[in-house]
Order: sequence, then structure tokens, then C-alpha cells
Amino acid sequence: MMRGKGYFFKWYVALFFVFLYAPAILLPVFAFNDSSIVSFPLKGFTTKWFEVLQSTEALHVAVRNSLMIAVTTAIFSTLFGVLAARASTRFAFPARRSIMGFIMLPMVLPEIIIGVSLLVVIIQLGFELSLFTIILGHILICTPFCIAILSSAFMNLDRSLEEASIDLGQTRWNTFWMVIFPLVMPGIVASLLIAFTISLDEFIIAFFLAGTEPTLPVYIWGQLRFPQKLPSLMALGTLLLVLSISLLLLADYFRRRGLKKTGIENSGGFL
Amino acid sequence: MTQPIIQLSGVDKLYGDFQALSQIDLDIRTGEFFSLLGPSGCGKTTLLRSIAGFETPSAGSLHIDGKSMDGVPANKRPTNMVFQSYAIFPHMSVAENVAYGLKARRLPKAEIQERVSEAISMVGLQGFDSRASHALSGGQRQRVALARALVLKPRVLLLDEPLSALDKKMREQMQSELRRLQRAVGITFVLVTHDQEEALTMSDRIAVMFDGKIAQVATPQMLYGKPSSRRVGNFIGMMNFLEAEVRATSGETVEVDVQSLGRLTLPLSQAPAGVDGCQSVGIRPEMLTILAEGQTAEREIEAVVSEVFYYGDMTFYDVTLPQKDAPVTVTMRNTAGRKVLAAGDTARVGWSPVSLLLLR
Amino acid sequence: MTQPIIQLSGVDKLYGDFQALSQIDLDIRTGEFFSLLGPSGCGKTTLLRSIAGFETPSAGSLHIDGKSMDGVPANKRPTNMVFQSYAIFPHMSVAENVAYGLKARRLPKAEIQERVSEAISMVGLQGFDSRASHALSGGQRQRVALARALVLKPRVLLLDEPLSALDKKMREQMQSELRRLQRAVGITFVLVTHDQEEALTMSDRIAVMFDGKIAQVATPQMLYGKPSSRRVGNFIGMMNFLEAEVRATSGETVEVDVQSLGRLTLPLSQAPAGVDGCQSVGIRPEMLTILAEGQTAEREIEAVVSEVFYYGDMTFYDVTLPQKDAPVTVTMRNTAGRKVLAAGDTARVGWSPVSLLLLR
Amino acid sequence: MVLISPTLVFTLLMLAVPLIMVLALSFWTQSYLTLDRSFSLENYKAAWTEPMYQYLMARSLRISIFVTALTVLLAYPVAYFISFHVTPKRKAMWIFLITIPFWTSYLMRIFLWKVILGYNGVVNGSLMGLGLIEQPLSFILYNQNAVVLTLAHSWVPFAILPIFVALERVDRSLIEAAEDLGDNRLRRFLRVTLPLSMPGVIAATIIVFIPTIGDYVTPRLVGGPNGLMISNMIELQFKKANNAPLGAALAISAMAIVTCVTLVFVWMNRKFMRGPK
Amino acid sequence: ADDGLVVLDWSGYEDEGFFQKYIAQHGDAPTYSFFGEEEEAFQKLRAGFRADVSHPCSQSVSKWLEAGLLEPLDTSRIDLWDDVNAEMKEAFKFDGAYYLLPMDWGTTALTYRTDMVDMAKMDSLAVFLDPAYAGRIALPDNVDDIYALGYLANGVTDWTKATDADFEAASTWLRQAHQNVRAYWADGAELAQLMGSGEVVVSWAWSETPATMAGEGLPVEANRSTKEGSSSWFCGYVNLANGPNPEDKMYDFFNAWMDPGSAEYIVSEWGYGHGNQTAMAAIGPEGLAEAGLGPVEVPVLAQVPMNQALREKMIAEFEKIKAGF
Ligand SMILES: Nc1ncnc2c1ncn2[C@@H]1O[C@H](COP(=O)(O)OP(=O)(O)OP(=O)(O)O)[C@@H](O)[C@H]1O
Ligand SMILES: Nc1ncnc2c1ncn2[C@@H]1O[C@H](COP(=O)(O)OP(=O)(O)OP(=O)(O)O)[C@@H](O)[C@H]1O
Ligand SMILES: NCCCCN
Ligand SMILES: [Mg+2]
Ligand SMILES: [Mg+2]
Repeated sequence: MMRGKGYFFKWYVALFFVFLYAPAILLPVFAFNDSSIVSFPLKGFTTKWFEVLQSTEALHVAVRNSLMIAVTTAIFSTLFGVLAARASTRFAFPARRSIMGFIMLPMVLPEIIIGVSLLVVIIQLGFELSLFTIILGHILICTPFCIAILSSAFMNLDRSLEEASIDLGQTRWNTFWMVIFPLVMPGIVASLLIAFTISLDEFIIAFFLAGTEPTLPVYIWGQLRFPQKLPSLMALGTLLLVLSISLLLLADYFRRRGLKKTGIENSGGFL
Repeated sequence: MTQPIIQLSGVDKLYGDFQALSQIDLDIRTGEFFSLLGPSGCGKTTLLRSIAGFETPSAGSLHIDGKSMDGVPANKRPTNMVFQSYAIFPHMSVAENVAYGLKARRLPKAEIQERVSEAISMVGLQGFDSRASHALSGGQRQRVALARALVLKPRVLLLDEPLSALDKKMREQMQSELRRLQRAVGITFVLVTHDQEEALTMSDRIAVMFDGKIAQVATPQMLYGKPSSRRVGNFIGMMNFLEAEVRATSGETVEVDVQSLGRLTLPLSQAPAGVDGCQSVGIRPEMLTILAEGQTAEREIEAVVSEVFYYGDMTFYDVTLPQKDAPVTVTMRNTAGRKVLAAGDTARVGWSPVSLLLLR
Repeated sequence: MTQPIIQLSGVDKLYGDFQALSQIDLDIRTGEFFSLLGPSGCGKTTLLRSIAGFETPSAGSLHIDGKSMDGVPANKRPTNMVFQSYAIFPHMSVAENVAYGLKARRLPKAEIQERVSEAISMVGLQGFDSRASHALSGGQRQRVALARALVLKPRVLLLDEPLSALDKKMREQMQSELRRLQRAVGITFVLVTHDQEEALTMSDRIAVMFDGKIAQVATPQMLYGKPSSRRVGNFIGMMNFLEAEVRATSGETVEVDVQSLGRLTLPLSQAPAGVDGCQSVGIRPEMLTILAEGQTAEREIEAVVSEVFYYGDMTFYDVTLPQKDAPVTVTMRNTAGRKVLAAGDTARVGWSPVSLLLLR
Repeated sequence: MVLISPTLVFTLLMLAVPLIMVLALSFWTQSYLTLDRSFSLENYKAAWTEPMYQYLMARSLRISIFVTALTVLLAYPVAYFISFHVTPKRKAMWIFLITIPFWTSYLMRIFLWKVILGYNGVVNGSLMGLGLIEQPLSFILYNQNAVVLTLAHSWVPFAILPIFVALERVDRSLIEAAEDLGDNRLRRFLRVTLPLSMPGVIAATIIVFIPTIGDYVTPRLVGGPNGLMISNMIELQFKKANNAPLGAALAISAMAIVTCVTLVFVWMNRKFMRGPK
Repeated sequence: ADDGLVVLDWSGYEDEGFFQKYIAQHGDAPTYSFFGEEEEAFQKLRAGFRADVSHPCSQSVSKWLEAGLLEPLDTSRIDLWDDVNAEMKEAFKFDGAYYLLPMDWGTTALTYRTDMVDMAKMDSLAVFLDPAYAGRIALPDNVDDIYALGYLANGVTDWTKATDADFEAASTWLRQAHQNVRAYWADGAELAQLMGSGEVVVSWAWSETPATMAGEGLPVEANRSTKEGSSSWFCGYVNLANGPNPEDKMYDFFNAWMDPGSAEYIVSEWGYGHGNQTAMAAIGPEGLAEAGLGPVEVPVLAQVPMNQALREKMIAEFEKIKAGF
């Protein structure tokens, strides 16, 4: 009976991982498969689908748009996040809970509602759909995530560090740059990263608000209808996967370094 | 006496409706080791932070070194603080931490370096200069916090429970070190603590606080020997209380009927000014003695031992006196050859009227 | 003597390479209040958890009530545990917590109810039955944990530092309550603590542990009065050590040259069995006296006061003896009229050879 | 107050104002190409009485609840395994392993399920290769099963995380106490571990439930003709059907229903949270 | 891509074979944005999407015009304007201005995998209701084609004369067919995938499907001569109001499309007809027959402009049908 311990779990978890990884594993498989039909049996090895990517200009445009949107979104939502997190963890102000609740609301609103409401405003006010409107939507949905991450960073910050700095004769402004900012830096990096990735992959709002210029997911959506485009999409997906894992590992490396600098026991890991 | 370095008068602090400090009048003398002692929540930290400039009193005035501190922000006051959590900047080395305040003053590099290494050796951390501050033990962090504050040569060093995060051994060691350091630098120390032993062993003078008010300010000996109230007496060490009724006052003495002990005449020096309202006498457990066979005392009373607590060096006896329900505690030193009694034994308890205090 | 309720012999516990317990031989008697005392990390918790069944010893045997506990899981052992954190189920009320173990045994509802309310009143929590467990103070949680374990009428109650989370006042109160409870229910208590005062005041017998080994098992008086080694002596209370050299043993006595004190003859009862290897004598600070003017003692020695620690009821003096660098501590009770000395004063220190212990 | 204001103003402008406009729009009516701005409850009447909308709403709720339940059930043992059977040093790595497949395009992942479940997809291919079936199975794609499966896959890591965190927070000595008091493995799971991890379960429930009801991509890609959900209908009204007011009314109604369901979960959470803390 | 011209088109129409001349002239294809169905395009434009050119079919033009999306064509800038099918271009003359450059036309017909169906049943639209094909049929996600099917199945061959009862009957028939539908396809590529894998064996499809799939060697054929008949449609390019660019390139694009080479290409590769009547005549009846565009004996429902109110009803009803109601 002692063998029964964890036996069930090992099998369950193994099966679960098959389920979990099923789509992701297929990406590289078909990306390197020498056939324009995405199905088994495999035909042979090729890198031509990556070459196709290289020569697809519409894709490059979409990637550029998406990167622009994601970077802008990351910067602004982190900025808004820093302000809100600092305000909510450090200061008391009237109706704090309701205000914070309201700001966090997009986190618990179905994305279609956000898409719909932004679309309505844009139509009613006669604005034009553009990348700018997508950025606005993305900032709106990313800010709560940034606040969540940054709040914990600010909350972990011992308030007496700030007071110590002032006590030692520093001004408030310098205190922010010399003490608070370096210590919440890992949180800021994490926030930038999260906002960047959410924005980069966001489809529902982007599609609702898409103007002339497609984002990467909107482009992918358009391409999904063409069977002959699928293998190169697989190549694209493979690249995205490799890219984001590298980015994550890099971020985790910085996080660990940050932790080491502040001497906090490394317990968490990603998220 | 020289001018007090810190003068508070009529200081109030309100948090909303809650009065955290009320009518604080206090003078702290230049160069003394002063402690604020009181139970949790009595307002010690609030008072200390008001002096440092992190809280603004709701009323009253605060002068440091003769200058009003109205509107003077924390970073402009001649005080420095050692925080309970030490607040060591985790992203800086020991030396960077210590240099922090000097850099804020934009002193020349060479001078900063010199003063930093001086301060570091003052607290015994030579060779730790470039150690990352998270790789320090509790006691070492404590020292960094001290060095970081002292390097600025403040007029007053404020310490908020600086030892409470340390374990017992380390705490005792740091207590004598702190005391020694204070004597060496001659700076006025204001220490917040809720540990009466800490306050008694370290301070020149102590202010005992309850509920936002100062109950008594005195030297350790005075505080222990002549607490101004039952509450202070009980907070500073153990004290037995017996009901008492004042019968008459005449010149230098007062007549009292004391539960179990009968009618006594006490010198007025053993009573608070104006004896009205006094309803009990207090006696410290070590002022009572369980008399060994053949031993005598000024006064004696028969008692029954109800509980025995053996502490190795001491034994605490709870004894029941005639006409008193709650037992009285007697502490005895376990000297060689003295027999430890057991619960249920009868004992003669020796006492002396000079060790009784009439209390409100 | 009746059969021991718990018998350990040759118990080892390894965590990887690290030997947390080594060669533990221990008998715990039925009905006694037994304590495991030792510094942090010495293996107390590991030992207690091995008894409870949460750790499996790497070697050796464990019998409870005469039965081998090999392969018996924790939920089948006749022991119950009070956890350091109390481990009160936060999603259950007081009564549900107490009823937990009874429900696990599938007792009838009525019986459960009866025994629960009995246990709750035993620990003085009448009326708290339906209180949510997070709305309890530390002391109250402690009581719930006790009631929850005691209601199952275990043969042995295991307590892992049950008082360390309480503040000082509450801790002292719970100490006497625990002791009283143990006497009332007659169950064997095994208490883990690193607080020597706690062990001394509460236990019938104490096992002192260092580094995974048992150093001494004895009653509190024996432990304090006759520690088996310098390390035990220093761990249980304060002890002054003076260098010593054994000159000769003859019949019932031993001749020793002691630093500062000179040649002495001590009875063999004041030395460990076989005096070889003894290199110091120990004396408790309370066995030394600062003699008042006119007071005498069996032996006397001149000393200089180097530090004074005033504790109210006591004063601790660090005094320097001739021919000794490290100061010796003398504790004095502050009785009425006794003058407190200051650092730098000279003093006559009284002592007696019977209070010296020859130690390894 | 000054600090928070930029964020607040942005959210007010980008969320509150738009939501109010959606609300206003939902009371107007659209006929062919013209928008009638007089107040009317027509859209709500349609949204709440027309069988199609009722049915779609019910179907969406059903699918979302089903997905939520399936996701949480799938996630719990995994979270439990990581929390209780993995050495502490490895836990972060395991959590990372769980998130890896999600760092590629969301659309692509859904699409790959089409490849897996498709007529000549991986599943059918393997089953036929093994000789288990003769004809490709067609009930695994283009229906509600496929929607449920795909959504569950998309959201399962987001369910594992809160449950894992809740399990990590369960004081291990509580479980030992339960053992000490006589409970066996199963009973101490049911009486202690599970109730104490409920806040995580409920958080997971909310985290999965809300976005699944707002998703119109998954139903579109793998749902087939009978797998469409209310979000597809909202999108349709705003786009093809050219009836934004009705779309707005549907969106507001859906939001109201989601809010109600979520409040029930939050309330349950409160009930459980009252315990610890 | 050339961002001097933005084309909002059906997906698939970015095929460079259609506008070789434009590429030769400008070195690059115009920027494309795609729609799957006209209502989607209409909404996208109404929502503010800015393109220079788009590609509606005959029934939508007046709706687009009413919505203010269109600008008249400057026919003087279309070199081969005189070669344009006269009947088609005159149908879109409003207030003296032309709004549509008719460009492509084709048929929608019963299309099937010859290797996987019972050929005997392929002579009637009733196969769509046949339980034997449950889960194996695909219908277009396109309101005009779908109602063309519905009306034909009920014997209505001219939808401009359809009554409410006809509309109800068509809807009922489509509801029944819905039970058998595996997928509603939005464009040829999607249908090609469905039929190529054998997942779908019968479809109501544009003539491009048999043309392109046969090209890939897949046994797909269409039968335009089913008992109930088949449908035909024509579409063309419009000049969008509010286009982001000057119109020069737009007319270059139109002229490239009007090139006889494009006509040949669309007929041979796509199985569609072309709006350049002269070029079509040059291909000849045999060529057309070979491409599957020859005349048929059975009724043909032409997807010509119709009553907009009825069409709105169709749009709404079709959505219900697709949702299962
Ligand atoms: N910012 C605040 N807002 C409201 N009440 C406060 C605030 N700061 C302190 N208090 C209250 O004022 C009282 C005094 O607090 P203070 O921190 O000075 O106590 P303390 O004596 O230092 O106690 P401790 O020994 O626990 O640190 C407490 O009751 C506390 O709850
Ligand atoms: N699971 C484990 N793995 C490895 N080492 C352990 C484990 N549990 C305990 N130890 C080590 O065994 C030694 C004894 O631990 P134990 O908890 O018994 O000490 P303790 O005497 O109870 O100390 P404390 O008073 O601090 O609770 C310690 O050094 C500890 O680090
Ligand atoms: N290629 C587009 C055909 C549209 C038919 N209605
Ligand atoms: Mg405080
Ligand atoms: Mg322990």
C-alpha cells in the first residue's frame, strides 16, 4: 500500500502534461515538416517555412505594429500601475477601496465588453479605428495586472526604509530614486513583461478595434483560413514560443539577481 | 542643570478620534540615556516619531536644542533614528548604508570615506565594509543601523525597540554595547521599549507611559523603589498588593489599616503626596522572606505555601496570608543549604514596614 | 517503579548526511511531566515527532506502553500532540476543533457532545464553543489545542514549544495552568522547550539535549544543582567558571587548585564520577555574595566591581577577581536598605566551598 | 490622491464613459441604416424574451460553467501534486513547466486543437492507425465538446496557480494535527486540506468563468454550427448584423448575468475566507 | 506592399494573377485587407475602416451607396470602359453616375467529392436534407448564396419576385439543412480544406472550388444542372468615399483588372467569368464551357439587386438559422 502513495498522481500528472503540451509540441513538428498540409504522417524536414516568414511583408508589418503596441502598452500601463500601486499601498485617501476596485475592474470584465464599449465610443464620437485605439484598450486591460504585481512589490517594501532615508537627510524625490525605485525594480520589470506579453497576444479587443493596420494576432487570424499558409504560421508560432521562453528566462534571471541583491529568500519563481 | 535638549509641552496626537498622545510634558536632558517604557499601544512609538518628525502633533510644542520644531521636516532635524526593523537599505553594502546620510549632505568624498570607516569600526564591524547588507546577522544589522545614524553626529539618537528582533543572548550583549556606546559618544539616546528589564538596566531616566499619558518619569531605582501608582509598580517588576485604609496622618507619618498585617505607622516618604485615595499598600516579593528555622525578622506572619516555582537560582513561592484570598508572591534566592519548601507547607514570612509603600 | 510509558533505545535520525538524533536512549515514566530541553536545532522537535509518528527513526527502537511503534502511523498511536503553532483548524469553531478527533473515531453524537463540553470546560473555555477559531487570543488557542488533544484521553500528550508564541504574562499564566492540568488528568506530558526557566518550573524530569544527543536526564533540582558538564551548567542558568587542576583524590574528597581561590578540598559528591579531565570549577552567581559592611562569610575574596546591572528586584554585578581576566557575575537581591554598588567600587565577595562544583 | 489620479482619470475615460455610452446605446434602436435615439426597451425585450438569445445565453452559461468545473477538476490534482509531492526547490520549475505551452499565440493554440481533433487530425489519425476506429470520429470537433475542451486547455494554468497558492498556504501542521487526531489520508484531505484550499478553488473558478463567457474566438474556430456562444452573437450584432443597440443590450445583459454569478462566487469566497486570516 | 492603395477585398482576391499590369507598373501589389462576407465589410467600413477600393456584389451596392460609403467612378479614367458588360454596368447607374465596375461573375452550385458520394443523388438539392449526409455537408456563410439555395430548393428562381411566404419556406428549408451542416464556410480556401480532407463531401459552392480543387488533382465536381437549378452572381469594384489615398493608383488597379490577360486568368484558374465582355467573347463558348461557365438548361437564380428590406430580413434570419434557431 505504501507504493500507492503518489502513484495515482504520477500517472495523472503525466497524462495531464500530454494534454497540456499537445498543441505546443505540434508547433515545431509542423514548422519543420516538409508538406503544405498540416496533418500526419510527416513528410520530411525543411526550414522553408521560416524562409516564407522572412519574405512575407504583411507579417513584418503586423509584427511591427504589435511590437509598437506592446511596448507602448507596457510602458503606459506600468506607469499607471506604479502610480496606483504606490498611492494605494502608501497613502490613505477617501474611498480608496472603491477607487482601486474600479481601476481593477477590467480584470474581471469579459474582454468582449471592453471591446464593445471602446468600439461604441469610437463610433459615436466619430473617431477612427487605429493602432492608437488598440493601445488604449490594451492599457486598460493591462493596468490591473501591473497594479497587482506592483502592489505586492510596493507592499513588500518596508516603509521604514523610506523613512530612514528621509531621517538621514534625503529629500522625498531623492528617496524615491535612490531607495524605492531600485527596490521595486524587479516588480517594474515583471510588470513591463506581463503587460508586453498580454498585449502582444491579445486578440479579442484588437480584432474588435482593428483598423487598417493589423496586429500580429489579427494577422494570424486572417491567415488561419488559408490552408497553404498554415505551415508558415506554425513556424511563426514556434518562433514566438522560443522568443517568449527566452524572454521569461531572462526576466527570471534578473528577478533572481534582484532578489539576491535584496537578500530575500528565493521562494516564488515565475509569478 | 543644563538646558534640556528635548522639550515637549502639552503635546497631543489624535488619529481621527483616537487620542494616541495626550498632554505630554517632558524634558530630556542633554547627554542622558532616556527610555520610554510602556505596554504595547501606549503611544511610545508615536511620541518618538513625533520627535523625529514623522508625525505632526495635533497640539502642543516640541523644541529640540531650544529651537521650535514646528514645520521642520524630518530630514532637517538634528535627530537620527534607529528603526525597529533597522531599515537597512538592502541594495547597498554596509559602507554604502553608512555613507548614505553623509552623501545627502554632499560632503567631500574623502571625508565621507574617513567618517564611514570610523563609524564602522566604532560599532565593531571592521572588514565588513563591502559586505552586502542582506548577508548580515540581526546583531550586525543593528550595528549598521547604529553606525549609519551615529556617523551623522546627531544631537539626539532615537531608537524604536532596537533590540526586540534579537534573540535573548544577542539582546543582552547589545544592551551593554549600546550603553557603552552611548557613554563613549555622549549623544543623547532616547530609547523606546516595552521591556522593563531593558529599561531598568540601560537608562539614566525612564518615562513610564500608559494610554498616551506619562505616568512617571524617574531614575530606575526611584521607579522600582517608589512607583507613583499601583499600575506603575505592577508594570515595573512584580508587586504584591494588600488592601489598606488610611486612618490618620500626623506630621511625618501616616496610620494605615492593612489587610492581614493590621494597623501600621508608615513614614510619609512611603506614600504619595497627599494620601487621600490610597487604598492599598504594595510590597515587592523580594522584600518578603520565608524565614528559616531560628531566623527572625522585624515582623513575621504565618502563611501557607500554595505553589512553588523553582527557577534554579531562585524559588518563587505563592503563599496565602490569613484574611486574603489572592496569594502573595515571595521570591527567595536558592543559597547553598537552604531547603526548598513544597506546596502545602506552612511558613513564617518575614517583612518590614519600611518596605511597604502606600499606593493609589 | 512501574514500566516506562515511552522507551527509546539507540534511536538515530538522519536527514541525508545530517545526524539530527544520535543514539537516543530514554525512558519516560508513566504520569510524569517530562521536558526535552536544549538549544535551537539540537533535535528536540525531531525526537518528539519521532514519538508522535511524524518522523521515522533511521535506527533504534521506540516502544509506547510496551508496544513497538515500528510501522504504526501517527493516527494509530496512543499519543496526541499540541503543535507549536497550535494548528487550530481555522475553518472550524472551537467545539468543532475539539470534536475533530472524536469524529475521526466515529463515536456517537451524544457522546461526542458530552466529551467536548467536558474538555472545553476543563481548559476554562466555557461559552466559547461556537466561537470561530480565528477570533481567539493566543492563550485561548493554546487551550483549544490542549482540549482537542486531551479529549481523546491519549496515553501521552506531546507538546512542542506550546508556549513560545505567547507573550510573557500569558506564558507565565499558562505555565502554571499546564502544570495544574497535568496533575489533574494524570496523563504523561512530554514537553519540548528551549527555555530553561520553563523546563525548571514545570517538569518532574528534564532531558537536556545538545547536537542530537542527550547530555543529562534529571530532576530540575539535580540539573541545576549538579549539572553533569560545564555545558549543561551554563545552559541551565548562569554559572561562573574558574580554571582548576585536580591535585589528588583521596577517599571521599578531592584536592583542587582553583584560579583566584587557591587550593581547596571538595567532597567527591561535588565532582563527576571519575574526576579525570576536570579542568574547571563552576559556581552559581547566587552562591556568591557581596558582603555588606560587618557581614562575614565562610570564605571571602577581594574584588573590583566592573559593571552593574540593576533589575529592580536584583542587581547583577560583574566583578573582577585577582588573577582572572573575565569577570565573575554575582547576583544580589535588592532587599530594603541594601546599598547598590557602582562600577569601580571594591567589594568583598563571600563564598563557600560547598557551592563549588568540579566540572569537565 | 494626486498619484492615483492619472490612472483613475484614464480608467474613467476609457472604461466608465464607454460603459455609460454602451448603456445609453442599448436603449436606442437601429433600423436599417439609421439610429433612433429615443429611449426604448425594445432591445432588452428582445434580449430577454427571444428564444434565440435566451438559448444562447443559457448555452454560454452552461458551457462556461462546464468549462470552469472541468478546468478546476483537472487543475486541482496537479496543484496538489506540485504543492505536496514536489520538493520545495523544484516547485517554481514545475509551475514554469505548466506555463510554457501558453507562451505562444492564443489563436494558434486554439487552432492547433483543430489540427488535433480534426477529421484527419492527430487523434483520428492515431486511432485509425491503431485500428481502433475505421472512420474518423466527427463528434470531437465542431461542437460544444470541442469548445469545452479547448477552453479548458486555455485556462487550466490560470486555475492551477491560485489553487497551488492556496494549497501552499495550508499550514502543514494542520494536516499533521488531523493525522495526529486519528484521521487517515482521505479523511484528512476531505476535512482539512480541501476546505482550506477552497479560497483558491473559488478564485480559480472566477478567473476561468469570466473570460470564457467573453470568448468568441474559440467557439468560432472549433465550435461548429452549434457551438456558438453569446459573445459571438454580440460580435455579430455589432458587425455583420449592424444592430449595435441590440448588441449593446445583449452585452449589458451578459455582463449583468456574469456579475451575478461572480458575486455568488465572491460571496462563497467570503464565507470560506472568514475562516483563516 | 504598396501602401498607396488600400483594397478591402474578399480573401483570396490578392492573387497577383488578377492585376499583373499593376505590379508591372508599380513594382508591388496594393495593400490588402480582407473580409469573408459583404456584411462584415460593410460594417467594417461603417465603423471607420479606410480603404480606397472595395469589392461588393450586385445586391449590396445600393445599400453601400445609401450608407454614404461610395463615390462615383470617373469612367473616363477606365481605359476599357466600353468593353464592360453593358447590362451589368447600367444596373448601377444612379443619378447619372456609375458606381460599380463589374468585374467577376460566377455560379454557385451543388459541389461534391465524386469519390465519396452516391453520384445518383447529385442531381437534386435535396441531398442537403439527406440524413445520409448528416455532418458531411457545408454551406456558405453568405446570406445571398444561402438564400439563393433556399429559394431554389423551393422552386423560386427570381428572388426579386419572392413573397413573404417564399421567404418563410426558404428559411424553413435552410433550418432543416442546418441540421446536416458540418461547417459554414466563409471563403474558398476554407471550403477547400474541408473538402480536401474528406470531412465535407457535399457543398453549395462557388465555381472556384471545383476549378481550384481539380487543379490540385482532387476529385471535386459541381453540378449546375440539378433539378432545382443553380445560382449566379456578379461582383465588382467600387470607389470608396473617404479613401486614404489619391485616386490615381485606384484607376491603375482598375485598368489592370480590366486587362484581357486577367480575364483569361480568372476563367482558367478560378472558373469565374470576367466583366470585360470583349475579352470574354474572345475566350469563346467552348472555353467557357470548359471552365464550367456555359449555359445550362435548368433555372438559374441570378443574385441581382433586390428589395433591401427583404434582404435585411434575410440577414437577420440567416444568423438565427446559423445559431440553430
Ligand atoms: N497611523 C495611525 N492611525 C491610527 N491609529 C494609530 C496610528 N498609528 C498608531 N495608532 C494607534 O495609536 C496607539 C499608539 O500607537 P504606538 O505605535 O505609538 O504604540 P506603541 O506604544 O509604540 O506600541 P508597541 O509597543 O506595540 O509598538 C495605538 O493604539 C495604535 O493603534
Ligand atoms: N526535514 C529535515 N531535513 C533536513 N534537516 C532537518 C529536517 N528537520 C530538521 N532538520 C535539522 O535537524 C536538526 C534538528 O532539528 P529540530 O527541529 O529537531 O531542532 P529543535 O531542537 O526542535 O530546534 P528548535 O528549538 O529550533 O525548534 C536541525 O539542525 C534541523 O536543521
Ligand atoms: N467571390 C464572391 C462570390 C460572392 C457570391 N455571393
Ligand atoms: Mg511601537
Ligand atoms: Mg523545534
